[in-house]
Amino acid sequence: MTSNIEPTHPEEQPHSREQSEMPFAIVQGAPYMELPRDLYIPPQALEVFLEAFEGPLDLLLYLIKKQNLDILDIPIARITEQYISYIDLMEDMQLELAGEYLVMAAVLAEIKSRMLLPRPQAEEDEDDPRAELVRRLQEYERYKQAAEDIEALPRVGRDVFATLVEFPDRNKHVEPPEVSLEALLQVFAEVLQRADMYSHHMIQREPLSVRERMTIVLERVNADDFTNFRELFTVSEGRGGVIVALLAILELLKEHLIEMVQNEINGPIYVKAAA
Amino acid sequence: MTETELKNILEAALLASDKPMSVSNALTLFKDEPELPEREAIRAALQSLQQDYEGRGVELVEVASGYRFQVRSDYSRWINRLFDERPPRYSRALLETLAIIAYRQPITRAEIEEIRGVSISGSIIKTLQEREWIRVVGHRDVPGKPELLATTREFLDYFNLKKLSELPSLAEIKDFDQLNPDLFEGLEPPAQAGQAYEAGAEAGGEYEATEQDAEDQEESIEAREESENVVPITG
Amino acid sequence: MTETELKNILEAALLASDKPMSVSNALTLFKDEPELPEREAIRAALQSLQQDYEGRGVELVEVASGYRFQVRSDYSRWINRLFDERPPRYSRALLETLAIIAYRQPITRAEIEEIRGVSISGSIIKTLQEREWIRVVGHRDVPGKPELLATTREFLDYFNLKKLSELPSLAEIKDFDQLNPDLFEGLEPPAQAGQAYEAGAEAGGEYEATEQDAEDQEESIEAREESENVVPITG
Repeated sequence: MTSNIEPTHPEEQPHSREQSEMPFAIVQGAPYMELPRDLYIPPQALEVFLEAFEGPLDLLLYLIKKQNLDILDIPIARITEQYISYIDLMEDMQLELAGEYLVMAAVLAEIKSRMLLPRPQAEEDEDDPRAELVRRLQEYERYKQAAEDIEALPRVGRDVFATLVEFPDRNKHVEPPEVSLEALLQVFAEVLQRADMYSHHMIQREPLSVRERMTIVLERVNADDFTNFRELFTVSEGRGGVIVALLAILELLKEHLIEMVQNEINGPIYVKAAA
Repeated sequence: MTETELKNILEAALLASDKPMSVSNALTLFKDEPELPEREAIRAALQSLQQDYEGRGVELVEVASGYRFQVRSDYSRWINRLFDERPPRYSRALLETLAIIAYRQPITRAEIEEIRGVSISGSIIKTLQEREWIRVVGHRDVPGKPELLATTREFLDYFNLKKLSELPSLAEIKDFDQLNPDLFEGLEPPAQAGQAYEAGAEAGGEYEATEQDAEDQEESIEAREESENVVPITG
Repeated sequence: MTETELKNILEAALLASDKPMSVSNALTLFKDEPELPEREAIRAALQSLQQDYEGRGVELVEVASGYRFQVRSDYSRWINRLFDERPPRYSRALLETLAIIAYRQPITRAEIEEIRGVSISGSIIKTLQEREWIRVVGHRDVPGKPELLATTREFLDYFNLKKLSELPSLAEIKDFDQLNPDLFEGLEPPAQAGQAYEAGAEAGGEYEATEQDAEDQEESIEAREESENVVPITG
């Protein structure tokens, strides 16, 4: 049932490059389009050889194609022995072998032993022990082909060149980030909480209007000239506005941000920013 | 804005841009204008540009993520000489992984490994993601919630494709039922495929498509349908 | 090689190249040809191309190191939109600093640092000043005369406030965790400002987001437009 090809026998003319247009391996810069014709592989090339395969399915496909066998009808015993010879050889060379190769060897051995068992004629099709392996091989082969098809597609930078025209007026201006008031307040709420946690001098709950007025007063006064105290009030703001202004001025005085002078009793009061 | 102006702006934008421009992208050019041009007007202008460039050195083509001007392939031989840098070569492992994702998306890494029969190095997935050719579109609803990978529009752009269904069609899976029972006579060409074996998880389990947008899904369905035309799935 | 071919090759090369091309550069394109085109033929082809592109979106100009296609300056307003970058976001430290200045003005940097519990980088103050949201209104009369910072009218304008006292009170802020929407009822504009913030962030990187589907993009363009009508940006 098997026609085992001895590993050291030269093979018939290999079925040339049916499986791949790509160089099989590159050894010292020289592409190898075919594998060595027999299983004798110089030790230094064996590693390259192993790397040339994308796993056990790839190696199996190679063995099948090389002998022009039909994938649907693999002479399992023969292929198994060839496969195992390769694996043994790689192990003899103490090359690190991916575990998947050994798993496949076991799978093949199992199929081979099941093939040897007698089966009732009727169940032959469904029960062919090779079915799953054949399915996987075909499945792998179609994607291997697809990879080659994709490799052959026109590609940007190799076959397709896009245009890139100069744009001298390009302005590098970047819009400043946008901020929502909500985000600002949210952040502030968290600051307050944090401040509460590790600070005992709480932020005083001063009405904002006083703070704002402090800023306005500071904007009005300067360190060189005196500003009339009266000018810091706007009567039209009413009583509330006047009080806020006064509080702001007192607060600024307290913080030594402004100075106040009155040259004579009941005379005009002047304000200037602290130097 | 006159038609000519619109056309000129689009022409300049397409020629100056380093990526394809969709009609929506084109609209953003006009976002400071009192009124946006109609999408129809933009389409018409693009068509008119396409005609203008017939027989010229470059052509306006549509790829997955929009329109781009590119050197007419008749002339790429000469243009190639402009660039010293050789385009990168990709390993077989990377291309096979990419092919499986392209044709079987969305798919998990474990499913790819099952098809290839070997484990996939993390660097391959990483390279594919860095090139923006693949992305995670969800998680399969199985233990461990593995990531589901799919190709992107950038992948299609890079390979000059408009949609997934433009990929070369997958080879047939031959019918094992037709297998010649005589193991030693099995060299004649296999009969036509009647029934194929179920292609793994192609018809696939459930998955949660968290990010994938509608159009992409449509594309992958198209691709799947096409592959289904070739490979009847039983199962 | 026909004149048209020569012209098309030059057109393709000029459009695909990222640097200007001299007549000598152009000659190298043909170095594998049986015979080189005459320099005169190349010049004539370039001139003819220049004429072809008159009144178009791009123009062929001669600069110091050769010829190049460039976007006609009439259209730079639109083409600039192509390169709009998504505005960066302000750091949390910056927002905190701004909020503290708003509520505690006039205030020195040291005082802000005391409240925040961490030091403030100079770049934050600088950014806020450049944005014209804060300014120096005086100096505190302590050793070192530190600057007193306060918010500006531009700050109020940006956040659509008439005066500072329209900001929620500290007591209200304390409960801000619950994010009581009533808080904003009295402050009509800020709610919209919030919208603008989000819309802006989304619309920002449109041209980058090639995978975003078309409708989304259209919407975000509209959103941005709307937000721009509502919120005057004075930055």
